Amino acid sequence: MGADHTHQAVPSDMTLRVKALESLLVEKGLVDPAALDALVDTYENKVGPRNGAKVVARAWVDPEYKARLLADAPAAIAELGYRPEQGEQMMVLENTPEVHNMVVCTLCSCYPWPVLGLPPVWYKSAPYRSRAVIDPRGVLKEFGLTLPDEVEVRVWDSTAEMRYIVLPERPEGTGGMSEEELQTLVSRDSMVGVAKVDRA
Amino acid sequence: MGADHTHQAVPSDMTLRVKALESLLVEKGLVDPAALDALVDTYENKVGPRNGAKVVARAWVDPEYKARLLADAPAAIAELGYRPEQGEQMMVLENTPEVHNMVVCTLCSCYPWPVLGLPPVWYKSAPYRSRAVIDPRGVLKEFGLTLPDEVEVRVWDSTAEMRYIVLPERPEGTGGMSEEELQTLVSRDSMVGVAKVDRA
Amino acid sequence: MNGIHDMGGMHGLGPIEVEPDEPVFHSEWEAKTFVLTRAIGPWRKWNIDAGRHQIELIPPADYLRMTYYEKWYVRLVELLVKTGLVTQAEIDSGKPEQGSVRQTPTVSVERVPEIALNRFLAPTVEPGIAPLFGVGEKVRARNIHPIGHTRLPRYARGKVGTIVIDHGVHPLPDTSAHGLGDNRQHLYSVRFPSRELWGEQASERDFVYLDLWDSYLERI
Amino acid sequence: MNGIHDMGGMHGLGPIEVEPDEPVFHSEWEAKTFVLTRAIGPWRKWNIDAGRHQIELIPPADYLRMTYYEKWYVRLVELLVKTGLVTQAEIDSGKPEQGSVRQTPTVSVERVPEIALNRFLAPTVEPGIAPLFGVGEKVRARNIHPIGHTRLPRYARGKVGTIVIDHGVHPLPDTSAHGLGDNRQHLYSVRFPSRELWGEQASERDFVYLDLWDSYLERI
Repeated sequence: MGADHTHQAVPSDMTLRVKALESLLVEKGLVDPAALDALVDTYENKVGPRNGAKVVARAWVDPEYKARLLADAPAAIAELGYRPEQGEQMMVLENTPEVHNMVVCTLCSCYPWPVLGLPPVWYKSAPYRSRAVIDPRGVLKEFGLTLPDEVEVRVWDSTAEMRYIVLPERPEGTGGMSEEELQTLVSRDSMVGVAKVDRA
Repeated sequence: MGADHTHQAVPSDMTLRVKALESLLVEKGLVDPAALDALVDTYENKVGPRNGAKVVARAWVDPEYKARLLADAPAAIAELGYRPEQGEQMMVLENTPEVHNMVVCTLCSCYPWPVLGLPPVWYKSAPYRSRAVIDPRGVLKEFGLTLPDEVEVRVWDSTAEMRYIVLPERPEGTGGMSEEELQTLVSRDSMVGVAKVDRA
Repeated sequence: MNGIHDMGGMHGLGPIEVEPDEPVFHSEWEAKTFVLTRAIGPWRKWNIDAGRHQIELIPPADYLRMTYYEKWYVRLVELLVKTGLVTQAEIDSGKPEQGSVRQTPTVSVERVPEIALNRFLAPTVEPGIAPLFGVGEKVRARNIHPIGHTRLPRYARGKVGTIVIDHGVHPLPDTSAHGLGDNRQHLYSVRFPSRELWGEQASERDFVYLDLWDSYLERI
Repeated sequence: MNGIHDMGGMHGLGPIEVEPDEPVFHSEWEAKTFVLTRAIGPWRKWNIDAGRHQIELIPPADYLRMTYYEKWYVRLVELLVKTGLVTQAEIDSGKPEQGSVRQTPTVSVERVPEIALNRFLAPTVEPGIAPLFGVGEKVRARNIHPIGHTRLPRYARGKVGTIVIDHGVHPLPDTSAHGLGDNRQHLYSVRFPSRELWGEQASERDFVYLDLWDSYLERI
């Protein structure tokens, strides 16, 4: 009986409810339907983890860019054309063989939209939010990443308007790859810090 | 949308499910139907706050009984015929003009069955369990009891097999009442510590 | 476990709703769920701590939604199956499996007065088990977060209180619930100032008393 | 508030379920709920803190049961009505009330790139506001339990950490969410050993970093 209820279906009337709300807000002149469409297009197609992957790949191939990125993430991200005014509250956390960073928001679901897009359901879910701070290594294992005991784990709980993105380690054996090839290796999960980047 | 769901109806099939379980357990010889009926009768008719009220009234009229009750509740309660083997884990907490005691079980719903019967729904509810320890005076106000600031409030969270019953203050102006009359004044809530006893 | 059941100090759970002249049971199925659980207890297939823990394992959304006796029903079914008194197939079909041997109930009508309120508690006096702390001593509740059963609420962990009563020797729920032994030890009533628990917003004349075992406490 | 949203450190909430190739939105209504909220934001009737708090006010059983965008829908409706942008009668009927004046949307297509990711945050540099603590300083997170909005999680209260970064000046959510002023003050990244937070069961090589305001901290 208990477990049956954990994944309750969304009320079938959400579609109708939201349509009704949308038409009311349009009719009252509070929102512009064309702007709504443009907003959907923005979040579906213009932001997403590909933005972050470009930042990471650049940092891998350009040590001076990496230094700027770690010192002032908003400015360095703006160099690649991503909105500087968003980045101003952003920090990049470098993973190394000695230190592994991961990001969570226990109180809600804060996430670096400009560089990663909207967060996946698991990031917003109660299981991840509750466990990342008390059992980070257990959580990482569920993502397939077992860290050696001697690695320091840093969990960043996004309690304010600071947004964190992880700069994963560049995998070995990728010396001959171009910046564009490297971009394709960088997964969303590696920039949240629940995965490493593998050589393709 | 939110609030609609707080008091969801009990699944209509609970009646059928429990009937099915009962007949299975009877058929397997694990329980005896006559014993089940006798158990229901016990909890509905033989235990309840009237037991506790008798203890309280006796303590009010008999200072020596009260002294025994506060020193060794199980033995003193047994004097009135309530099962001593239950009382052995019981303590009586005396309310005075200076000290007000109240009882909760934040982790589940522990309650002194032998003297108070089964607990009411509010005692087992999340609102009471969550708030009694962090805002006891606010909870008491919801029950209609506003305590002067200078009164010390003691909240007993029943985390183990110790069961607590409050000995409320005897109301003024009851000097001429008999022990039997006094019993009728003693409410369940006064023995949980969320009410005082009023003169009828 | 840091479950939803450990709700002392939570906000937002709504007003306290008192039902006037509330009956002991609101329906036949509530009464039956309750007494079935009581009548199965003397089979001694699980103890009080394991029973409590089983309710804590109900997923939090369900825990908050379900009524009290719905939770008891879920617990009873889960424990009957887990301990082998009943099979899942029997729960599903409502019928004993072929070849299952009919038992003799442990609780007869005659035994009802004896078992109705009896939780089969161990004696609390055991001179061989010495207390680790004394009445009047200041102690800190340990900062533990076991994934199994515990009766040390989160709101008291790391907080300092004073031992006011030694309740004698009791089984430790943390082991008892998991079949890891009674681990009997002294249990104390520990008095915590509400300001220690909740900070300056609390009245300096409020105190919370918790019953805590030796294993939950440390010297300051 | 000590609400269910403050779930860091809880057990029993189930496994982490990852959906392969998850779409940005799972349905049209999710997308619309999200962009309606974004398009209403620039009316500036509520700020980010009030928006977060409104979700925290969803009763805990519903909070756990609802999907992410169901909560956004509930929040949007509640805040539209609370701030008077829409009346409850309009929500119920789906039609503007007689005599209501038609507005001009604040967000046009042209403004979408500008507002899409903009949360209208105040500047973080304000030389007139001095930090109360310095980088490298050990601090204790205060033991507070406000019934209103706060961004100091329960699991860190009373615990000792080290300030590692001064993030400049930020509005305090505790006042900002309730229309009680920005109360701008320094925000710090504070590093807590996991053993300080969770006791000896934690790895001594694990650390949790929280962003905490001056008002959340006290000197040791």
